[in-house]
Amino acid sequence: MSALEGIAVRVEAMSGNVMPLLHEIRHALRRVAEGGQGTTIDLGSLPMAPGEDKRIEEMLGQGEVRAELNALGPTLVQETRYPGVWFITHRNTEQEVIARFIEVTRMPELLLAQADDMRRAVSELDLTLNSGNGQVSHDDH
Amino acid sequence: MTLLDFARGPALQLSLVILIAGSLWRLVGTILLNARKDLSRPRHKSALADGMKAIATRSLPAHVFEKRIRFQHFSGYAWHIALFVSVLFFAPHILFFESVLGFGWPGLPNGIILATAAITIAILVALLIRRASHPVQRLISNADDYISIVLVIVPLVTGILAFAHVGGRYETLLAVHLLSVEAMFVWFPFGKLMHAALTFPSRFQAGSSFGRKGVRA
Amino acid sequence: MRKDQSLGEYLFAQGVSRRGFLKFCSATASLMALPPSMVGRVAAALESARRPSVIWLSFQECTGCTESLTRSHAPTVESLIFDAISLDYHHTLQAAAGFAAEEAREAAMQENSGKYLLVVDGSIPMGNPAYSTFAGISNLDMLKETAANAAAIIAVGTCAAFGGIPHANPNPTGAVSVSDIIKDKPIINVSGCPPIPVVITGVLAHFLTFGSIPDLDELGRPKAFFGQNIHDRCYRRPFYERGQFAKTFDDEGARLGWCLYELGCKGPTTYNACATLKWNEGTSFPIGSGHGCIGCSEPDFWDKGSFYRPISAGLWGSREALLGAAAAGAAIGIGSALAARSRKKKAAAEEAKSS
Amino acid sequence: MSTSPASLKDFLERLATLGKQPASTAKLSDEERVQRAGNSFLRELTNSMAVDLETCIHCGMCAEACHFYEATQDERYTPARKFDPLRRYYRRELSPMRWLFRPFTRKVDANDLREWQVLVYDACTGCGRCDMMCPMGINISELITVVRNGIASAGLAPNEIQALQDEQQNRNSVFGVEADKLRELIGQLKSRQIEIPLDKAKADVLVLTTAVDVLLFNDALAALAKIMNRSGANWTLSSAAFEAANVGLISGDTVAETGAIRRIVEKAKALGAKTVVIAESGHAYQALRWEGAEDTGAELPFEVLAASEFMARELDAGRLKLKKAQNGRSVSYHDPCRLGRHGGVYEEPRRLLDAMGIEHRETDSSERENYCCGGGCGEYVIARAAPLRQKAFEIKKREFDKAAADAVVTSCSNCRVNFLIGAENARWEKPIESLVEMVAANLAD
Repeated sequence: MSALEGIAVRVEAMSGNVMPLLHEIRHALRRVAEGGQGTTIDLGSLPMAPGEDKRIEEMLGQGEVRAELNALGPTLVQETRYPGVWFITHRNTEQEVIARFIEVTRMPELLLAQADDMRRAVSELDLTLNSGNGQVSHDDH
Repeated sequence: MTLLDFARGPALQLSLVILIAGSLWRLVGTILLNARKDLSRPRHKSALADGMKAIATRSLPAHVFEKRIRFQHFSGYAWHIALFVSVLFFAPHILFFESVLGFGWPGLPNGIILATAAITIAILVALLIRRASHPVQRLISNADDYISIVLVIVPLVTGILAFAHVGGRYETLLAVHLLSVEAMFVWFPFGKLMHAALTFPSRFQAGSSFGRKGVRA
Repeated sequence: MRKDQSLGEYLFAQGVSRRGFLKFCSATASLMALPPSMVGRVAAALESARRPSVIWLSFQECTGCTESLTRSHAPTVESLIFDAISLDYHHTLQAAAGFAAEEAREAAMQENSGKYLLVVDGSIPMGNPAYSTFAGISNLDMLKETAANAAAIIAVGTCAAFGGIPHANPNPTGAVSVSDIIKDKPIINVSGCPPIPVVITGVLAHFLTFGSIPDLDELGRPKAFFGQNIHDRCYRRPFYERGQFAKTFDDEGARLGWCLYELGCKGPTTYNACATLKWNEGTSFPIGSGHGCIGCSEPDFWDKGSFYRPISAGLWGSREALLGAAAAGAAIGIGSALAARSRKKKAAAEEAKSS
Repeated sequence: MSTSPASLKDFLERLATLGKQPASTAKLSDEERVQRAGNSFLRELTNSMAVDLETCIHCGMCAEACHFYEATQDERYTPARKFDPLRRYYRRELSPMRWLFRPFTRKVDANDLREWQVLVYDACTGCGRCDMMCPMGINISELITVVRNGIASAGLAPNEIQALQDEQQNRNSVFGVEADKLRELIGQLKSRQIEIPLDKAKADVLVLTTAVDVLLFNDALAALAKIMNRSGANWTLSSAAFEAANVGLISGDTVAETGAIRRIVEKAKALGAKTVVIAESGHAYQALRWEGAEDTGAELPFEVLAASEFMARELDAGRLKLKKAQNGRSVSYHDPCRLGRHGGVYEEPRRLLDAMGIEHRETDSSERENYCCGGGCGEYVIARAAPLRQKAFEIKKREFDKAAADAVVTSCSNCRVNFLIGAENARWEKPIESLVEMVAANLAD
């Protein structure tokens, strides 16, 4: 990027998508605050002028929560300065960005433990416990 | 060949050939008819200057007549000026002229062009309705009058649609716009649109023939 | 991955968590340009999706399309998609060659008859069959034979989709597109020179996910990627609306990033996803780099005049023709006036005689 | 001061008999009529008319300039429609695109000619007011004149006009005024101490009068004689060519028109006249001044002056001295269309009024935009057109009333006749006077 920035191309104006996006976020947030459905926005589907995505990130800022998960490469879940608005960046194992979303919700689905994973965890725990010294009786009601 | 390629290529070429050949045919064939020989002593010997002057003055408000023709006169000014602005100062049009003429000129912002085109359409539609309903105009109108006005309105409408990308794909709209302009080109030499060229000799004649009698045309 | 495994089983067997699978699905949905609300459906479909066999044929091509694909975001979701298919024949990528390779193709065709996907890049010469052959088999024969039992065909690149550069005037090899030859199979055209790699994988993902071909436009291209033109999604569009145009590649307007319409940008008549998906891992696309779109995903883009000729400019040869028209018009005018004059003269003479 | 009601009554009776005389060319088949009209169109069309015919955009604005349309709001009177037969003939036969236009242009038939007779004779005085307003600069009145000429060639001019033309062509008189009648009048005037030289062998100035002056406006002739004498010019009237009126120009018969002009030209040549002065008659001025050379095919060997032009010139040269008018009346000068718009004589009449210290109040429309009297170009002899004429006169009346001058003055006997008839019908009291008489009354001693 630094090499590109060396070229004297300045972008005078934005594509015009930034303001509508912020408005959409505001509407979505109000809906969630009133107990309604959350919203996910795929940033890959919006035409962006060079530097505009950065601008959006700056405007949304950073909030209290920052979570990183590691599944098929790292994913960063960053709460913005507006609680309930989350910035999600998926990367692959090579650290390249593969998708970016803005989620407006109490808690991004991805951070919740998944029922499947929990069931698998239970069986793993069972296995651990059963294959141990066997002293602990297990009553599974 | 897509519709747009057809519109930009052979259709454009053919329509321009018809436009130019037809216009010269009509203009030259008219002017070369026998001329009246003026033998009476002129009061003013300024036929050339008087003729040129009339070309300009017949575009001015018409003195005592004006109050009876104000609507037609000013709507005429308005739509002609708005049409010329839309045609001559829209950036893509200038590129077109550049491709034909070999030179271009600065354009106006699209917002202005959109407004002038909309004004032109509105006035032309009003004039079309007037032509169909005003007793004088209805009586003296023929098919040419209606065809010509429609052929001017249609390119404006298709132009706005193409600009705003409404009602179809851009290349289809652009092709339809070009084809509608080409239809107008083709019609031009045969119908009354020719007045765009003929009005100059016609006014000149009025200016010089009245001028030699000492009358300001 | 075993062929009888579903994709879900395969991924979980690889130790991918449900969270990871969800991440994979949302990235895939994004890839297919599906709205995020579709992630649930994608997940359900992918979990049980079976691994299809893919045969990739390359005809008159430059390998740019394959390069575009293989050099894109290496190991990524796309690579997972590729893991999820069985690429049984791709003569550029496979180790086998010659008759051995052809045997692999024939085996795959037999084993998956009616179910395999055929991917084609390059155009097919209809002139001399010897212009392009594999193991003595002409492109035309191979295409017909392979297409016969395919479930669907993906024509990758403008050459396969519309004839492309080989088809350009004067088209010495008589190059045609896949759809010019094959009429009885669903064909998905993924045009572009080259196509955007994620569009190729997006189409594969769609097939994998839904087992069907996506919605296509009238040129057979998936609407999800080709539904809108570059111009409509271009970040420089506001400059067009305001009539601010770069006039040369080094003027102030160019430096300010103004619209490139006057420099011949074909964005308004070109349907592709460049303006949103972009290239080089989403870094930029031609207009972003200051060059107009050349319209490479449209049929006959080589034959539409200079890349630098504005769309609104006419596409025609000669100003001489107009001069000729002027001369002809004037000549007819003179002729008609002379005829009219002689008619007047004759009438006057007759009148003089009779009176 | 000039016209007795009795002589006007007598004159109107002469007019009334005109329409009852059989017209000379009544027995033509429709094919012959169409053929003749076509030949006339063919002969007269010039390139400038062609340009005009090609240029008309049917905007209809000309209707708003036409007093007959304004007075009736009848759309048939739209000037551009009045030349429609010519337009159609031209498009079928002479237009550069005639081969393309012919299938889409209806042929002119005899019924068209009959229909248009009413439009171009009854409802058009050829005043040319529409010429001044056409945004395309089309010379509409010229085109309508060609239509008239075609209709006249087809033997379809209105009876009254045809009769007048027959008379001038066959007997060289108008309204029955022959040389004897003129001699009689000259004798009467002599008794009033007004000398009118008749048939001098040589003269510098040939003066033309009109039948209307001889019959109706004797004082105008007397006034002109007084002025001529005062100016000291070597002038004469000629019994062989005293008539300025040109019925051929009015009817549309160009042969008759040229014949009348030729008689004058021959006489002037014989006299060695350098100047021909025309009594107060608009169409006579137009015929000799602006058509004479063209019709006879050679530049005229003399100059042609309207009475007002002659008077203004003598005033400038100091040969004519005017005193200030004593009665303090104001006037509105009416520009006769064929002296003004079609002739270019605006300035001289006003200069004369100024010289007499007479306040002149312009009507809203004047000079090049002036409204026609309503009965010019022979329109006032057509009996059936009287109601239409009266409606058009109402426009004039409105204009004069608005200008609120004490009297109307003009310099055309036809305009005066028409105003007198209109005023009588409308019981309008405004005096309608002659410029020549006004000047003669204010000659300084």
